[in-house]
Amino acid sequence: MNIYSYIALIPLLPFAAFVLLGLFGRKYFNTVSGILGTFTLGISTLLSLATAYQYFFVDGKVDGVFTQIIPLKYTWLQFSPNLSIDMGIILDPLSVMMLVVVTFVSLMVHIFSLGYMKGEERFATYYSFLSLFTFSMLGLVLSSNIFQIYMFWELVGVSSFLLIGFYFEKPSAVAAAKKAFIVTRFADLGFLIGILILSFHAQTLDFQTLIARLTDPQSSQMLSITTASFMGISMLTWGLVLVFAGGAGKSAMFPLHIWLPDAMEGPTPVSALIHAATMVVAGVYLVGRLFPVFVFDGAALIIVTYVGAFSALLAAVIACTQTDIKRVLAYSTMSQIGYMMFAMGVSGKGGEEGLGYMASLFHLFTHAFFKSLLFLGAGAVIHMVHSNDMKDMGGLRKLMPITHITFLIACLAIAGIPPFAGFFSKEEILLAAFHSNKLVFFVALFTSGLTAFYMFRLYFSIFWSKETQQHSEHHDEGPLSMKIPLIILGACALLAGFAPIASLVTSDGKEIETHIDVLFSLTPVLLAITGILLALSLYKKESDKATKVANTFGGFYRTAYKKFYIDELYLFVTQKIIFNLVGKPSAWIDKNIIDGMMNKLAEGTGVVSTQIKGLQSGKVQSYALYFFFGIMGLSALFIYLLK
Amino acid sequence: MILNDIFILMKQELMLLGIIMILLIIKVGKDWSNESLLNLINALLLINVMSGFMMPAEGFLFGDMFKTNSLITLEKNILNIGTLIISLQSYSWLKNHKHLIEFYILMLSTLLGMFYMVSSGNLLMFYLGLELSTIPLAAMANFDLEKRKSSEAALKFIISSAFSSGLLLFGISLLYGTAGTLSFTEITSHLTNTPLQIFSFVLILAGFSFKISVVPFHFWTADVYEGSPVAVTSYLSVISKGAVLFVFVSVLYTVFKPLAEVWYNMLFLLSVLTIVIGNLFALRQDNIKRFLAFSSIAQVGFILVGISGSSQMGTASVIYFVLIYIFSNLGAFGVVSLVSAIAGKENISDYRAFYKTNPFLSWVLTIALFSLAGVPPTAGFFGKFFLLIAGAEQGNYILIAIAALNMVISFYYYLRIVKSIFMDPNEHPIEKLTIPMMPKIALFICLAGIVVIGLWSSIYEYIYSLSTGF
Amino acid sequence: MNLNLLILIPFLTAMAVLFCKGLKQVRAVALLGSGLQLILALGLLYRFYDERAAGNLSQMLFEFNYHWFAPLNINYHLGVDGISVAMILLTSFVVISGVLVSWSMDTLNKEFFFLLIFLSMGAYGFFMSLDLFTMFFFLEVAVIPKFLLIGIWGSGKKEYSAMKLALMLMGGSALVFVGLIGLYFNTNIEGAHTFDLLQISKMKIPVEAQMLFFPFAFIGFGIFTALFPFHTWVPDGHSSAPTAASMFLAGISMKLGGYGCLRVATYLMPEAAHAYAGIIILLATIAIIYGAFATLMQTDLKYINAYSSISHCGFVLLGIGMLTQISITGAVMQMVSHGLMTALFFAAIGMIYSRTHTRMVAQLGGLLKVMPFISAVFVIVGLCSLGLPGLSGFVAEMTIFVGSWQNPDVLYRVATILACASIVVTAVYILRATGKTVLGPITDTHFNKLGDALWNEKLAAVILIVGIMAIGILPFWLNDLITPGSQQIILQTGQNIMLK
Amino acid sequence: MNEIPLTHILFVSTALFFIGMYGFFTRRNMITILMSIELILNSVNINFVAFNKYLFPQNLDGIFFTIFIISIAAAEAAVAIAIIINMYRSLHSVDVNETSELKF
Repeated sequence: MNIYSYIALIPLLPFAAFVLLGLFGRKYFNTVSGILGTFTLGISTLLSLATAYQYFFVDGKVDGVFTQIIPLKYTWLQFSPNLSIDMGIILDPLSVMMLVVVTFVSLMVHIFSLGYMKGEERFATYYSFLSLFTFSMLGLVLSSNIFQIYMFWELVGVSSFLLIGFYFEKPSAVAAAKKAFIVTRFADLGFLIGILILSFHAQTLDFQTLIARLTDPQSSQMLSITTASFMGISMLTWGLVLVFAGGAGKSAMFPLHIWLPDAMEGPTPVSALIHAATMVVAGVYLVGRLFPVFVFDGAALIIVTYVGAFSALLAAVIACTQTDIKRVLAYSTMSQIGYMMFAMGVSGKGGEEGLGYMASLFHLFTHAFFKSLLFLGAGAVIHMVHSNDMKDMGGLRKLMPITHITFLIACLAIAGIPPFAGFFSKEEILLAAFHSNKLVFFVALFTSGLTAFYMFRLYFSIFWSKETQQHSEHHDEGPLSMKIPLIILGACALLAGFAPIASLVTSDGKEIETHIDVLFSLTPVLLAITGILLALSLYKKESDKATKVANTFGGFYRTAYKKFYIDELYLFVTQKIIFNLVGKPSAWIDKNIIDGMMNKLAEGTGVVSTQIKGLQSGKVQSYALYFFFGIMGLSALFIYLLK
Repeated sequence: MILNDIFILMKQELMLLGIIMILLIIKVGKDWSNESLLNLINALLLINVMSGFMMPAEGFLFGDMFKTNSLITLEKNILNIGTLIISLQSYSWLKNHKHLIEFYILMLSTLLGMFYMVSSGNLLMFYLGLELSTIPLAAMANFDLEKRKSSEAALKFIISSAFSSGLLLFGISLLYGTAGTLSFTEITSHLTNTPLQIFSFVLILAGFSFKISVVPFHFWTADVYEGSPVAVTSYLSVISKGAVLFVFVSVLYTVFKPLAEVWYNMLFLLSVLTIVIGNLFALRQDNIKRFLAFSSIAQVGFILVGISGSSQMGTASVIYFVLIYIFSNLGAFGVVSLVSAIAGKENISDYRAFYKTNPFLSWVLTIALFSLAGVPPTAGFFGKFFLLIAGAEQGNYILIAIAALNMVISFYYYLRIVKSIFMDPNEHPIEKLTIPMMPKIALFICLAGIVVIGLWSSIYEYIYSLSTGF
Repeated sequence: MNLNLLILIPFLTAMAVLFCKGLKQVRAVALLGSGLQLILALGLLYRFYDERAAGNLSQMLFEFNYHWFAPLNINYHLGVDGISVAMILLTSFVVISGVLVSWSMDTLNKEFFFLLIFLSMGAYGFFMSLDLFTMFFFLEVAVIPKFLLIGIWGSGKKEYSAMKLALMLMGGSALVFVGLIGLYFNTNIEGAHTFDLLQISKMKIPVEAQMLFFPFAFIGFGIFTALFPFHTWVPDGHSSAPTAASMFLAGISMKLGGYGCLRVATYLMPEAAHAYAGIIILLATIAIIYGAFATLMQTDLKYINAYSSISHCGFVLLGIGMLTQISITGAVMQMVSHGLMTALFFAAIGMIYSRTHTRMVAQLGGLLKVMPFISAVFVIVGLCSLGLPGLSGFVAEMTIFVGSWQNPDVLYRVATILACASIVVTAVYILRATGKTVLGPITDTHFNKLGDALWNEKLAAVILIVGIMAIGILPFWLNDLITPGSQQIILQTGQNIMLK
Repeated sequence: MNEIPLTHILFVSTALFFIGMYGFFTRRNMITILMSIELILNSVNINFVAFNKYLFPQNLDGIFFTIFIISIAAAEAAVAIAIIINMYRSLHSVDVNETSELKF
């Protein structure tokens, strides 16, 4: 037994909670199920914090380098001597950091939900689903085997399906859940094929071995994967790009992002958990996990970079136009993950080269806090206003002081205003981009300005804008359970920037030096401030200025408001092309041609049978005649022809 | 001592003759009630069956005109059993019939004819047996005297069979002309594959084919089956057919061995034709007797497939199949004859919802039909399987494939009846029938036969061991 | 362990059912019998592991050989390897839940249970046979009860469906028959022929004969397992059948075909299997994709499951066609998994239908509110069908994919990718069906009055779910069970691609 | 000796055979049909006798056969006529074409 064996408890505790609450919760202890779920997760959180401490500061480092530790590994399914799915736990800076983020954010959401979901008939079900999700997410980040990660990947998808569709009586929620699942499923197809390709050539499914084999230019496996090619592109590129496709699906990268905004139909804390801090960053995590291999393939990394950068920009533009506050946040998430992606893409391995990798994960870390804070804040607002639409809000700052302050902190953090958390991580990303790809750098710069603008548009619309408020009769800000997470997360958003990620989570396990170059950071901060001021002027007071501005952009605004018609395009492809041109013909062919063939065969036999009934005419003389012909025929045949 | 030999070797024939004599005496004497007569006759037939199994003997009589051995004894026993079952089944019909004794005398005469035919070692003997087994049958076919259909069936039967026996005789005369002898054992050595011999063989084959309803010599079958009383139909379809098949197999394998190449190909052709035509006609029949007629034609096609195999396996599988076929077909006919005698209905559409009123009879009919179709675990499955194995022995897989696919068609029409019985709704189903004792016994015998003969492999092994004779 | 028990127990149960009076006795006897079957099957599993652990490495265990028809060398030869044990387990699970689901069968209950149990006897016999004749015998034993089950107790155009199913399956077995006969006459043991599977496997069947008879055997068995384009009996048959019969049909009898394809066609005619692999894969891929797309358009729950079965059984054939050890293991797993899953699916549909009296997706909605248990079952089985990890479908499908990928032929890989793609389509149709029926608002106010599952239905569902999860969560026992068997088959083909 | 050659006799018997055949196929009267059959049987008889006399005079197989054929033909005719009479009772005709109630 390894001293880290207890880590297995971290995912298993939520799993136990899931089983317990799912089977018996609703019937026997509906009301306390929230406490139960939160409590088990609290233990998990403590354990993961202990793990982080143990790993980062006690014994993770060997000779100044963080090494991978595999404390547990059980063979789950042995395909062949080489290939097996193992259930294992991997500990390295990446997974430990994710462990902390996931358990922490999840705990906050659990606590927040105690108040938010109070009185819900299916309270226990809700918590069991939350536990299931947490379990899957923890399993995902701890996976030591590429197939294991795929399994938890799917589980995450399903539990997010269940959570998004929690209000199952609302058709829109069901539709959104379906959409989220199917789109990510489609992306997972790429992931699966990628796994098949990589594992076939590397002859292993184990991450450690796989990475070792595919990063050693001398190994036969590396030789086989780089020489084998399909359509002129090497199998390595194919494999990595396909794996990335899976990641892009979960992380809502263009063009697979369409599910994310719709997924806001779920309960808001769920969005905070799934769509801010955990599931959506799984793609980044996946790229990070396979980063050593990605480094060996420039083409794949370039794709990662451009997809990330484009998504960041696109989402930011769309976010400026949306009026549903959760959708704004959703697009902002997509944009921020775009940041993380291209940061990965521009990174190299080791030392200064690896700045992008570190920056990406740093941003992941900080983003988790401020984005979940934003969602929870939005949740608190929605809880109060009972609407998602900005138009129904305004002037809430007096009514919800804590929400207001924490929301502001989060907005500042995401806008990249020092000393809030977002500033540091974004700074590193921009720096990394500046060093390797100027185009991406400028896109990122522009996007960060836009980010500040739309976030403050949101902020002002909710908390300022209108001064008088009608819908405030007896509501207060919500119970304590909703306020505490906001405060804790607010503190994190304020302070997370100072976390020593640079010395802990790097591409090669070694520390890298980071420094804030004031001159360099001036530009993004100024841009952000400009964005904030713009938002201030447009949205601080209720006026028609914003509408006028929108009108000046005209068609572009409408297009952005309609999310560039990507949804419609998908709808066209699926409904019109797949359903009408593939599905319907298949069903038709089956019914009429293939089945028809069988029926025709039977009918044909019947027809022949009717046709020849005249032979049996009932006349004994004709019978004798046939008899005679039979004899003559046989004789002729066998005497003359077959002799 | 020839007399001694006669008593030993011809004991089955003598037994029959004795029963016929007793019946004649009763006819001349005073009136018996029908019921007691039937009881007596069935008891006699039972004794006949049991005595058949005692003291098997082997040998020749009258030169080599008459021969017997354990296989032939077995074949006669099979026919005896079949006759007993038919007799039991026709109880309901005969109970009210005026000419009960005549019916039995005629039937037993034909049986006697078949015995002679099965035992024949000479074409003359064969011919006599054949005619003895045919002419009384025509009279039997007319036994529903007041029914026009019955007369028509009898007329068609007698005219067709006279015609066919004319051609058969013509063939025999030509064969006699080329071989100079009528004895089976001697003919073989004179067969040299000349065109005239082939021609005469075709004529003789047609004579056989007529009796066992091989396409295109089968046309009389359906009409006669439909018109005749059910007892006669079942007798025609199993006993008379079975007897001729026994002879046919042994004649082909022994007498016409030198012509094997010719008859092998002929059988190939005829079996395919028979199966296909039989199936196609059976598909759309509504009268159940007519339907069974065509289905039995298709069955004969399968038997021909089996015959086209090698001698031992072919013989064994044909005899085995005939045995199974007797039980299966009589199971079906037993139900049909009950329904016909009591309810007077003979159409498949009348059988709709039969299960609601008569579950036992429905199950018997269903199992019998499954056995005919060749569904395990009934014996019919084993019978057909072995026939086709025998047929495949020569490597003629095309034949096997055709036969196997035709089994699917045959499934359709058998299942169609099952469907009527179990699934179709009917406003006026056949009322609940009270089954008299004897038909019930017959049905149970059939059921037992259908189940046991297949699963109990010793029966097949016994037949197989006897079949080495050729 | 005497394997004859597994035939004897169902037989005695079936006979006992015939002598029972009234529904209560009948179902009690049937439940007892099927419970005994389950115990026997589990015991067999235990004893099997025991023997293997004790170092008994012979290919087949618990052999029983009786010379049945000596002149033809036909033996009643039973024996099991891991693959058979897996299939037997599957059968026993489906049988007991089928009996439970038909607990309140009101018309002709005696006959119904008789036929059900009789059918299960055929299935057990088939999976245990080591003699081609015995195998064929049991194969056909398992066909005809289905005709009656569908025709008598079915719904909709039941007669048509029953007839179609019976004829197509009989057509399949006719083809199988030709294949078997062909094999038989190409064997040679001191001048005699044999049907014995193990003996044939040790012999060299001439390649020309293999090439001739492989298609017969494979297509014949393939019809049972919905090989394209001979799958058309599946939708009609399944949708017309009563619940338990659907479960048996999809859960057991479709597996007869897959098992036959593997055990008879591929194992005994390895060279031909290699030669025809491309065609098999082509047909399997078409079945997978086309079945999935055809499912998209269905509006009747039973049709949805029937068409999805075509797609899922395509995976079995794909796995067999790929001819790698992993893919064959996967094919067997898929058989087990699909058997459990589809039986559960039909059970759930039956439960819904018996309450709402409709199976049309459009007329259903919001059932989760009124019948949470049944709806949860429905969701679970849907998730299993679309390959959720933790449930059996995932394990089986992934094993097939990984195994298929081991075959380095580019076209085969394209087939694999297409097969992978079908799981997306699966997700679409499963979620459409689930989203409409179980979730969403209640469409019909009558539904509010409906009750949830009864104890027997719950038990049936739980038994199957336990099976599904036992494979989904702990797949290694099944994998260890099957792998030696599939290894044997691959060794037979002699061209193990993994070893190249 | 001016013996008639075998072929002449065979010619006569063959002619008889086909005349009988023709009659069988074309006559409508049942009695005539029976007579046609008698013609066929007689041609067979001639065959047997001729073969016996010319080719195999050492045995009397053919002659015996002929005697049996004659007697059986009589029996056959008797039964057939009885049936025809019975038929006539219901049909009031001896036209064979009217006996086609059973068909298809």
